[in-house]
Amino acid sequence: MVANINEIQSAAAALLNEGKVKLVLGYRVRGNDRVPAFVTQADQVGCLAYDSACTQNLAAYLRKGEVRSRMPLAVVARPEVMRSLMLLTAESQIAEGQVTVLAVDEQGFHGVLDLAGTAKLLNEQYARIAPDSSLMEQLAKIEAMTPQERSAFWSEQFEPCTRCYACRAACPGCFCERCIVEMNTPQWISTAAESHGNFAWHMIRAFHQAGRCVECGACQDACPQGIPLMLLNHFIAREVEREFDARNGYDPQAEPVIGSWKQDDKQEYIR
Amino acid sequence: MSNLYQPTVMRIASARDEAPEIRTFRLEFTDDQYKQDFYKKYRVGMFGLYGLPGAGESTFCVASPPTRTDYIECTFRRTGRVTAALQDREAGQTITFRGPYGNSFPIDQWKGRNIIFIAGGIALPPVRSVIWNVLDRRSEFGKVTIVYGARTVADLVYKDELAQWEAMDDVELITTVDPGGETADWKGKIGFVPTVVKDSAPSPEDCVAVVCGPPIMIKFTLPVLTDLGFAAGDIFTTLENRMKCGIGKCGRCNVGSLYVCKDGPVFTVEQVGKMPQGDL
Amino acid sequence: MTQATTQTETKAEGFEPRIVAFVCNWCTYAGADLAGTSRLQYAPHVRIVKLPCTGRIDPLFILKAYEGGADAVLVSGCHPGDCHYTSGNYHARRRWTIFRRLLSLAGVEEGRLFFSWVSAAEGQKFADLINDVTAQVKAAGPFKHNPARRQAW
Amino acid sequence: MKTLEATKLADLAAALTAAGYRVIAPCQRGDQVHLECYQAGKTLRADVIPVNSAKDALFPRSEVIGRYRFEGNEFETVPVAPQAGKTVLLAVRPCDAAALAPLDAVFNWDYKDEFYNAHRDATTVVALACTAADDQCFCTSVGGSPDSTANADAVLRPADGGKRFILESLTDKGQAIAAAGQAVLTEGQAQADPPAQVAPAFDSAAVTAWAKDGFDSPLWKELSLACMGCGACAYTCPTCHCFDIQDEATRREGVRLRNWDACGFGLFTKHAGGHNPRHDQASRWRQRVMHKFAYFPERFEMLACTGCGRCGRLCGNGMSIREVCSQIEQAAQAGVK
Repeated sequence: MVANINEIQSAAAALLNEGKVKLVLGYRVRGNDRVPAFVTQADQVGCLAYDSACTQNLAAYLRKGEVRSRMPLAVVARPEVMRSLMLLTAESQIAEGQVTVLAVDEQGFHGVLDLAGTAKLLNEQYARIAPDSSLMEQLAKIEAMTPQERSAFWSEQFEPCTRCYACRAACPGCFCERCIVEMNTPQWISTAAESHGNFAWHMIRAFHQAGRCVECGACQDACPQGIPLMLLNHFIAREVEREFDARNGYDPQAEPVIGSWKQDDKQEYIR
Repeated sequence: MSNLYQPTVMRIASARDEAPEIRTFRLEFTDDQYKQDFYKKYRVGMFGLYGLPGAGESTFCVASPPTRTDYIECTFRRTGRVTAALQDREAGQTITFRGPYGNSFPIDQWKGRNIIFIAGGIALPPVRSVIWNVLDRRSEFGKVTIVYGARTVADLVYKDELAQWEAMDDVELITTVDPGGETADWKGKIGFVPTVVKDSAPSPEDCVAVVCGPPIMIKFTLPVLTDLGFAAGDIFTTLENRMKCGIGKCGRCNVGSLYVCKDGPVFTVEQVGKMPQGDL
Repeated sequence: MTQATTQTETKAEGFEPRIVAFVCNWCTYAGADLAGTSRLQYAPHVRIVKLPCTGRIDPLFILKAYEGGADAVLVSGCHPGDCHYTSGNYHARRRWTIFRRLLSLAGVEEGRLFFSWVSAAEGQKFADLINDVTAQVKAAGPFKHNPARRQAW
Repeated sequence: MKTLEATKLADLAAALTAAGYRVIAPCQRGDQVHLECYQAGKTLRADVIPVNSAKDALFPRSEVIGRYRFEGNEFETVPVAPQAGKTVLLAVRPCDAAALAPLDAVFNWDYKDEFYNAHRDATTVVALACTAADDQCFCTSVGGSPDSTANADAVLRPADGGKRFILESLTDKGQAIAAAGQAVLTEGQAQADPPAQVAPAFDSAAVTAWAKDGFDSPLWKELSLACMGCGACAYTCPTCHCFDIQDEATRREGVRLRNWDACGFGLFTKHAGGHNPRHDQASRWRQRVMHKFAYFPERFEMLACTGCGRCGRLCGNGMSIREVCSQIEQAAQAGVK
């Protein structure tokens, strides 16, 4: 548990007492697990906890009707979650005044911020979040494979997918009212848990993360089948930065990466 | 044991447009065995799954009565992938069918009693099969009253049959359209179905009511019938839950412990009242 | 020499590739038309799917082509600045840039996915492009490791 | 008595494979253990409860239930028969075996489902008695036990401190397994290890009783707040059996598929016309719990939960049946409606 957990609790209590928020979204301890906590009364703040095991991205709740109806609310947010909030602001899913941030990281609590303040903190303190080095190593290994090997590698990874869409449900960036996989006139992506449907689903899910993924890891944690989604996500984020010099979730006014353009975007591969 | 999901192939004998986006198919069996099995089981109120390979299956009632044994009919609105694909089929082409499934209106128990049919919009088809079944056995029943309403004159379905019922001496037909939905030559009533039922004040004396329509119509018609003195056990309706299998497996139509596809779709208002209302 | 040998080995006898081309109506399709009316010879392996604009070419279309067994996909539209709808091709270019990299990671290598700008005046460029793409795909052989391919039901 | 050295579980799988069985067993996959088809070289893990349940073998996540061909505007339907090969569920937990009862019930209560029954008839269940349980296990709260042999054709009981298993055949199908695996089994004596201690987590009768009048309880909103509406719990649940039917076709031919579906999905009950009876996650979560503890028992006189604990183990948001039922029991005791 972070050392100044009391400060998170008292900040949450103050927000609730002053009527600034109707709900505090945070974490609580349950056995060996950390699970989301929905605190609506100042006298319940004692359950709020935070440590490095709190990996869920609570920003994903902001598209749930039952949670949105309790805005304004406060979210206990580590840097990745703050980035999700910036992204949701840029994508017009939330606005200043609806969400207050209780900023945390592994060192502890860093104060109560509005969305503008969160943007400032992110860019000053967390401008560079180093990606997991083992992820980069694995990716390098895959990229060194032949196309045949890469194809076989991913077929094996996608094989156990049951299409429960837990990856989508856990992701704050997946805020579409109706997902492309549920569009049926025509049915673009097979809903059957078979090789071609699974491949199409994972390609399109990853592609739709271009400009959105903040690499919080919630999708991979949520996947019951252990599919290494973060390899795809990290790859996409890396390419987006390399090609368009864009890093997702740092600018609440950013234009969407896919959906905007520059005249001098690279095109060396186009004949 | 055989494949329950294997449909039979039906030929479209004729197709006609009833109203904007609403179409009726008259279907002939291409498999005699299936036809025989169908008529052994079929009673009014039952439904089937109509489909087109490549598009899927949709659930609608069988809109023709079991007293018509040369064909079955279905009437449906274009709302999604399957209904659109089905509506694009023409006479002479084929579609698939599985059924009949579900329970039925207990019309044998209604012998000698008066019956009032109340329907709104696209919900006339499930009622129509009962109406024709009753009319085909006219002498067994008492007074027959039909109240049918739609938003506009154009939205009324089975216009020819409305004229036939109108012309029958032993049937009282009341048609109505919502205010603003009338045309210059409209001769029926203008007003919402619940109001029209209230104004016509049918007697609950030895009478059963069959009510089918959009939820909003049902919601406002039931209190009218109750006020008139109809018992909840004498008012029948059908539930139109979403279904996939039609045979009590897929779990989609569950309301409480009921499978609407097996225990329904026909329920009395008394039965509906005991269901968890939030799941309807 | 080694590379040449491998290519001959993987290349099926009498292999006629199936190539799906998604093109825009205003430039590349007109360019293809010009190639035709100018009686330019080009390989017959390309099945053209015409769309109003490259902006309409969803990555799903590309996946669908591979799903159906395409050996390669070609996507082509108006040169930058020439889009009939002002910016459709700029939008498309961003998508392609990412999506082709993703497909490459998944096992769809460069020689299975081609992009080009062909204007209405470039009948010759279109013919050359098709000939070159066809030759490359022929040399590469059937797309046996196509990860998107629909398996038999 | 027939015994099997603990290290020889994979050898038994190999022997059964050689005898023509499709062997579904707990296999190591990355850092997880999945129930999947055994192949030479795979590591078997009897010490971990697999991520997925045994239902996959009887009710596959996608199954062809219809076929057709197109000729211009016309089509022709093609009969399909279930593709059910001789299968053994090797070393599945008693909670997975117990789940066959509710599956049998729903797939046979009225119409008999040919596909499920074909798989069921072709399947032999070799259960593995549990000698250890984790904090999510709750079989004893829903009428099961860690050494239950319900629905099993044979049972492997860990013995001599985990050094070997005792194989007990309970049916003819189970005898056939013992015969097919004869080469790797030995005849001898062994002392069965005591079954796992699974402390009761809640009283399911109290939950069922509360649920009878609990439909309109405001508690559901609170209990379901953390649910994000994915289908992971339903898809790994050994008893969840809801499905969807979808067509997949090219211009020439196609199939009708039965795919898993889940009541937790927003589109599950949504009508084509737009009306959705279960319009929020609270009503969908309520359906999940009520179906298992109220509706299913009312209809089939058994619970649709076997206490495997998978939902609690995998849900990062803590939406576990175990915890929710405990909360319901507490509410019932406190007189909360």
